[in-house]
Amino acid sequence: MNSADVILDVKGLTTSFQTAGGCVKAVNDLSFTLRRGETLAIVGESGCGKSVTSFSLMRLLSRQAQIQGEAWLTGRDGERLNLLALSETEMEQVRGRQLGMIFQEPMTSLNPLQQVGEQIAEAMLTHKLCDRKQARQRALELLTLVGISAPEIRAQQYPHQMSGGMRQRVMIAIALACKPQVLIADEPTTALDVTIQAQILRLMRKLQGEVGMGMLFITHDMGVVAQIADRVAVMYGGQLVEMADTRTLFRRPLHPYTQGLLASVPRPGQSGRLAGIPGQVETVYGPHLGCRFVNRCAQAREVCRVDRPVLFVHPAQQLVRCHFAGL
Amino acid sequence: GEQKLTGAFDVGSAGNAQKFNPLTAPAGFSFYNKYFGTLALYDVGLQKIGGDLAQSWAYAKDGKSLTLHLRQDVKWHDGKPFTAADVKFTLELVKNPAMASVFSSRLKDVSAIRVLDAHTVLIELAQMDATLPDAFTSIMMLPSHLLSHIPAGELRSSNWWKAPVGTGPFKWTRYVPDQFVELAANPDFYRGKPMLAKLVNRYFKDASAASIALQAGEIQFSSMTLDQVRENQSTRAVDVIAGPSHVLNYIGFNNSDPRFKDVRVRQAILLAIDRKAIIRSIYNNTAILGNCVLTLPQYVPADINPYETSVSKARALLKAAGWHQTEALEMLTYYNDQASKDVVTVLQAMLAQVGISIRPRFVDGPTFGTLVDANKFSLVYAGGGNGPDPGTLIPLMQSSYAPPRGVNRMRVNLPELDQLFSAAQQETDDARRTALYQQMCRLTNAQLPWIPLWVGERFGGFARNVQNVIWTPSPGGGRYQDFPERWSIR
Amino acid sequence: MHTLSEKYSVAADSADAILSFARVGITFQTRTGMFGPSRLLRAVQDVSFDLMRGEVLGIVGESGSGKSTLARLAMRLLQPTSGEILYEGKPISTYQGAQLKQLRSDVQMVFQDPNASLNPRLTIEQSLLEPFILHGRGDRQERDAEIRRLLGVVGLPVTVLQRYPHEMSGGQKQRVVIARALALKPKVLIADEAVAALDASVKAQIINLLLDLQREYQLSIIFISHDLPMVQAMCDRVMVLYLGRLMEYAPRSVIAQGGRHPYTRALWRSSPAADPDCRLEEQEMLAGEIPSPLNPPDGCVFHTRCPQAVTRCKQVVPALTRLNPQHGGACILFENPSEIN
Amino acid sequence: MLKYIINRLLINIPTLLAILVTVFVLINLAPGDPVDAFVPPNTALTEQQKAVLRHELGLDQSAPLRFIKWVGQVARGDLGYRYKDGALVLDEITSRVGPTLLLASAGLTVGSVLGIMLGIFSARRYNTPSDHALSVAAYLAISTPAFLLGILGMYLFSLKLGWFPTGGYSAPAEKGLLQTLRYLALPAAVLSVQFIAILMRYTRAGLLEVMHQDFVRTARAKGLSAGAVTLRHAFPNALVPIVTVIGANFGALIGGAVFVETVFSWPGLGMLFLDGIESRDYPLIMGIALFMGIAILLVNMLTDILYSWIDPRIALK
Amino acid sequence: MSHSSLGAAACKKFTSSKVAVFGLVVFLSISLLCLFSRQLFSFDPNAIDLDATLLPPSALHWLGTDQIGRDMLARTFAAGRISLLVGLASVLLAVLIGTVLGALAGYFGGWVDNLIMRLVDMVMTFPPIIVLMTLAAVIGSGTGKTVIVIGLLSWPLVCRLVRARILSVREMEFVAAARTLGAGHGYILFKHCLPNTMDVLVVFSSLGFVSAIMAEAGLSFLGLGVQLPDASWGSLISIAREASVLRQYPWIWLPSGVFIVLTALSANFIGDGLRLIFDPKTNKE
Ligand SMILES: Nc1ncnc2c1ncn2[C@@H]1O[C@H](COP(=O)(O)OP(=O)(O)OP(=O)(O)O)[C@@H](O)[C@H]1O
Ligand SMILES: Nc1ncnc2c1ncn2[C@@H]1O[C@H](COP(=O)(O)OP(=O)(O)OP(=O)(O)O)[C@@H](O)[C@H]1O
Ligand SMILES: [Mg+2]
Ligand SMILES: [Mg+2]
Repeated sequence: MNSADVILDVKGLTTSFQTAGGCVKAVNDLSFTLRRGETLAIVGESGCGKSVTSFSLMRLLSRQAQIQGEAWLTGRDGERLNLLALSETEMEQVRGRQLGMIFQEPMTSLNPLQQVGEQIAEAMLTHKLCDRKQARQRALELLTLVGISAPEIRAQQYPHQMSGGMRQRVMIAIALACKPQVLIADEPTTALDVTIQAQILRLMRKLQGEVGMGMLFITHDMGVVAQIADRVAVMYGGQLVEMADTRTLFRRPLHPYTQGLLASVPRPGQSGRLAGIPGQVETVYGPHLGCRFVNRCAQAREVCRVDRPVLFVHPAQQLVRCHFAGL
Repeated sequence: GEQKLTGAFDVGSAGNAQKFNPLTAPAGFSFYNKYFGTLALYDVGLQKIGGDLAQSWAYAKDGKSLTLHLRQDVKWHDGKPFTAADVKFTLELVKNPAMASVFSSRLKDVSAIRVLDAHTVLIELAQMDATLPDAFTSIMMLPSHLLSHIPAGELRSSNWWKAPVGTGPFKWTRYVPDQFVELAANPDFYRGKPMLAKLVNRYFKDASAASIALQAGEIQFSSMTLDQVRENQSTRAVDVIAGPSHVLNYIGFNNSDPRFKDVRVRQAILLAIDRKAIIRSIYNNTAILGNCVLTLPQYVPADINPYETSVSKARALLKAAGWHQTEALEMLTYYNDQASKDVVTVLQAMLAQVGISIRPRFVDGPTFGTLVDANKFSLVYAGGGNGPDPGTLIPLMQSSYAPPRGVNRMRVNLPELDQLFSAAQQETDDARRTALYQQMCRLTNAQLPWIPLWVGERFGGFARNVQNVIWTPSPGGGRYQDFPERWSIR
Repeated sequence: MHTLSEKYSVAADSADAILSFARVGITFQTRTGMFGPSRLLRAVQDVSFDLMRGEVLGIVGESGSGKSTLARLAMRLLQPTSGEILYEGKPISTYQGAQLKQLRSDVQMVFQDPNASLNPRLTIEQSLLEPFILHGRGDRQERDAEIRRLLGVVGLPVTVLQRYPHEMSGGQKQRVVIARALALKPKVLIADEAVAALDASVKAQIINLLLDLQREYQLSIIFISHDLPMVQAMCDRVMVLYLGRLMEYAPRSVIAQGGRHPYTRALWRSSPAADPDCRLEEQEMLAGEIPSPLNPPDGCVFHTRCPQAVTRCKQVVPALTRLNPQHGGACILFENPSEIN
Repeated sequence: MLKYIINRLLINIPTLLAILVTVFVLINLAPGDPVDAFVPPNTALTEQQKAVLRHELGLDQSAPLRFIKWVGQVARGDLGYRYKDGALVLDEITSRVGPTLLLASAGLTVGSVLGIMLGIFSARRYNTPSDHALSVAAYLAISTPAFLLGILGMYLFSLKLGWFPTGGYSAPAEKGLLQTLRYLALPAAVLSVQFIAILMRYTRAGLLEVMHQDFVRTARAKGLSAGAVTLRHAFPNALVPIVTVIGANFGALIGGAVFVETVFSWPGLGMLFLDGIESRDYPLIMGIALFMGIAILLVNMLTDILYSWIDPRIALK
Repeated sequence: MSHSSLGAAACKKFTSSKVAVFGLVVFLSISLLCLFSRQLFSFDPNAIDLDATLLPPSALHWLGTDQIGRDMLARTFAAGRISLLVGLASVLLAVLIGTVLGALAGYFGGWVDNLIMRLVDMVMTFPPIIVLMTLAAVIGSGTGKTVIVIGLLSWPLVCRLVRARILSVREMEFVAAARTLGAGHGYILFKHCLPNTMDVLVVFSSLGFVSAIMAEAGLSFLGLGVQLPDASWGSLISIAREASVLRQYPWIWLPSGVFIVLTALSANFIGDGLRLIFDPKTNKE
């Protein structure tokens, strides 16, 4: 791995919340790196901490969240910034410009009182990338790029006048407006139909090529993962359970969860019931013994209940957290 | 530079900007007479009436006429001479029902006005009226040559009053509604050119604001409340002039109400009230106790009942009168100042001690008038002008003036009192009139048609740099010789 | 049962239809700026179909093609500007009182965005209790038990009950919304992208659950999704919408083979396969942009992007043609069945 | 839009009429007769004089007739004469409109700007000492009656410092704008103090309400500074109640800020109105009620239009 | 999980805010002191003593005496009873009317909205003085009537505030979701729309509380409001109109002013605490 190429280096990220029911450790000791121009897909069980990871990196969590660890971002001019240690004003410089984010909730994430064109242009104006007129122009271009027709009209519409997929695309346009170094995309295409999705994926890849944008791509769609990701990280219960390059992961998933995940994807022509992973999803509350996945794992044995598995490095840089993966 | 004196000559609810018709206005005379003139004037002590536009007057032997001799050197502000025609015009205007002048009742015995020559007027009377000179101190003379062509009904609220022409020491220059009236010296004034170049009357709705303006030197005069006087005692920012108001505060009751028919009830009420304590603690000793409806010392005989406070006597009297009360009596008042509120509260407490429970009700003037005229009241706490001429009381106490005919709102109906009033009115001899009024005092002291309490003092404050100012605090009384042409600022 | 929509129905036999759309259309007025001109946006135009008892009907289509609008129309959240929607043979606009209440428990919907459809001020428990309270079902214990059962079914721990929506992940919220929609044991479930935010394994679980309900209780489902493989896997029939218009309806078998309508085919081509070795190529994707619904093209709305478009497509709006009782569409290719293939 | 405005204006006509009828009924029910009000309680007028006055004022006619006559007169653009001095009611009102609007808009502008700024400040410092201090200050301000505030201001700025006159008004045309401002300063300040407090509370609450919404997070993710996020995103979403409060107060102030006007001898409509009531001057009261009615209806209409301008989800119907 | 534990959770949330608890404590203590003032203080609040007027605070009269020698401590707290009653009750009334009408108008729109808003227009336009004067004459005096009059005059603002808020809330998706669950209009209004108006209602209530107290003082002249010899905080403050009282005898009016500020402030803090219960996102920050 060429370390000079590393654009985002996350070490031991741990995020916990204080809630009525106690302390929730949503992300637990997560480490990964992201290279220039690379797409790292994060997949995993719903609620395993993917979004919290991205909010932690963006430092957008409310003050009741506690974040630990380090996250080094290589800035545009090569400087290295620890995102988790920056002051709020420094962070403002980073957000949007160096580190963009697409949010999961398209309906509520747009300002209901501002025309969407304005909202896109604002991103560029904030970082003084161009003047107002140019920003407007760029906003129209971006809308076209994300596949919204009649951008002149749409730019003047308000979020409530758009369909879910359109709002999602507006979000994407906002995040892409400043061509950030690193883009965190939290399920950016869930609300999109396949043709637009394909178009958006293509657009993202193009930008990656242009500006060497690194991308953390959070999704549940294994098809999308296969399409866009260079590497895949699989999370379960706040932890990284497997990480490998895309081809390896699809060919030879090591962790039983990954295996189950891939098996759950319906194949063309398949009909009726889907495979799925049986068993009750685990709560992420509190400390735990043993493996997180133990309750749903078909291969679980006694040791899995009592002994916490560690990340195990396989050949070909495949990481896996399972007692039996090496066997 | 030119001397300019600004004052708040009318403050508070009495401040009636815009209503400049002196024949219909209820207040503001002490300013009107800076640009209008009257036939007669009181001296500063409000004891004796002297001449002003009329140099002298004389009643005929039979008392059926009065001859006025006018000054000859008087000119209207437009340069035209002031003559007997103007007097005739003005007095007829007052009598004209269409004018609805508040003074019309004062001239009710005047049957005709004749111009004898340019400066002599003969007033024919249906019967002798000794209070006419007092009325002449209030009626401002108006220029016949400018107004006679306007019908009285129209004249009453004509715009002319907002640019009037008078005979006074100052001329009207301008008026800004609700703000001020500005007068300029009248160089042709018959007593000489005023020292001040300008005299301004500023209108304040709020007495405290006027007081602060006075302290700040924005104005040089303002009438003051007891409270402001008290406050001034600590700062001594201005010179305070104090004097009797000639307004008797009384507890009025509905004389037609059978509950008050028994004089012992009335006496008990008066006995229950510790007036001295009230005067001491609420009025800071600035009020004069009254035991009858008249308070000028010369009219008060020494032998009247002083009604020294005695709760036990009051209780006994009530008991004797068979007083029994079922519900609280409403006590109406149109006063709204803090001192009056305190007074009413104290009255309430004191009357409660003898078993008379009252419920105060504060209303505004029109409401008061409507309620009382409609006979929907039992008690009032009010004030009535009782001087300087006791004739002022006639419309308030003579039985023929009971509503709806007039403002004898308490429905006083004492034939002896009526007789005394008319006797005094027809009596030209001062000593005999005084005796009649003393008689009246005795009568009202015994009968208590009103329950007299006290006559308060009023106050005015002058900036320390004004000179030669003569002012008496009695707005309810007549006009007096204040010689405004001599006022000046140091 | 005789339905109004029979004439236009996409189903062969509408006798057993539970929910029918008869030439439904809706137009929105959109304004640009305070004083801007107001424009008409035809979000749904002339859509007819029948949902059979116990059927899973898939609706796919481009973003903005009116899928959610259709769902909202079915839920009586929007009034159609034309046409009629019938539930159990009776126009839903005429439901009132107790009947309406029944309708509200019979037909349930899972909204596209779970975040927006949960009241942020209510805990998950309060949100889940709502259907029971509203329909006066069960006593406190029964409700509690039922809520716990539902949570188990959608794979959530009971600990989430005390949480607020903002303390949950997207997928968790989505499952809460599904649980809420199932609480009343509806007869019709309209699932608008109901499983989009779930990971594949949970998604499979939920879909299996729905299929079980369908089988056991004759639950009818309208399943709105972008995921063609998924739709094809679980739906009996599929409707394809484009710009608010019906393009094709077909049984699973036809869809599984890629469908007949050029648009359906294009959708298939763009569907990413879960295989990193067969990435989508440029030429496989649909060319051009989706036209604005504010300003739809004349003729066939798809002609601007259709690889098979001919001149006539620009002029004539293709009629809805029925190839066979189960299959039909609006395309000139369908008008002359022999030309197909 | 235009249609809405026209519709709304048309609806306002019967509303206005209803308002006027009610006011008319109320003043006629109120105790106190204009003729009684004409003279002080102890001044004698004979019944004959009163009858003359009543006739002259038209008070001998029945109330409904008087109302109808008044409406007819108004339709011809004539608001009648004041009972008291025969001045044209229209003139009286128009002469006060300037000062009234000047005072109201000065007070409201200063108040809105400062109130909103402080509200934003205290929302951003939610639950800190400075937030609490501002809360205390706000309640102190609204608990202090206008007269007290006015007198205190006068003591300080007129008496002690001598910066501003104690009261009065000077038209700009008369002694220049600067002089007008000197007269305006104190009353406007007193008026705005309470308004600052009120708006500050509403702004703060509104902001707290929206600060945690998802779109605020989006704005932050764009890299907007905390201030810009608040101003450009949170604030507009909190604006509806603020506009409502400003609108309601402006509406009320068009009828005059009675207390402030009284303390500072400001020749506004409020004082005129009070005078009208004290003297039961029906034409004047009705004239001002008409003016206030129109003004408040228009302000309310404007507020409603503003709502839909602020929040496009709110449709004008 | 059960309702009682929900209540307990709300309680916990409330108590987690120090200011809210502080507000509650202050408010309750002032209310209790006022309520039991007659039992607690040896002086009768209305007993006059013309030989002990305007005494400054001393060991005997902790807050001094007024112009007619009444003990200001007893009087201030006795006044508080009336002011608290008038303040709370009239705000409650205004909030009740305003919220109900505003909610109806905002939620249903159409002619309902039109009708209610025209009513609002009307009430906003009525010059309060005239209404008060006439009402006072027609309905007579009394604390209850004062409350009604103040309440009836101040609801339009609440109505507009609530309506405006509900106009946007009703467009939210969770409202649509509730409707599909079979929620009737009433349920949606109460459960989903009205909680969103809490913030403005809290502000209105605490501000309205003060204005009601001050308005009450102004009304006593019209025969409404507190009648002599009783006092209210507003009427005690109004005595400061007298320049000498204002500057030389602050013990007459200042305590009432302080108590008004304190109660309003604590009411506001309580409101803030309530808001915490209603708004999960502002938890403990
Ligand atoms: N503010 C919060 N307070 C408490 N717990 C939280 C909070 N935000 C998130 N969580 C919890 O943290 C865990 C991780 O949530 P996160 O949103 O990161 O999941 P996710 O991986 O993005 O899931 P999905 O794919 O469903 O969106 C979840 O269990 C969630 O309930
Ligand atoms: N309230 C509205 N006002 C104006 N236009 C609207 C409104 N609601 C929806 N639309 C328009 O109607 C069309 C269809 O929207 P709809 O939400 O039904 O799309 P969809 O098929 O659900 O898309 P997606 O898959 O992106 O959610 C879109 O063009 C949208 O802009
Ligand atoms: Mg997520
Ligand atoms: Mg949709």
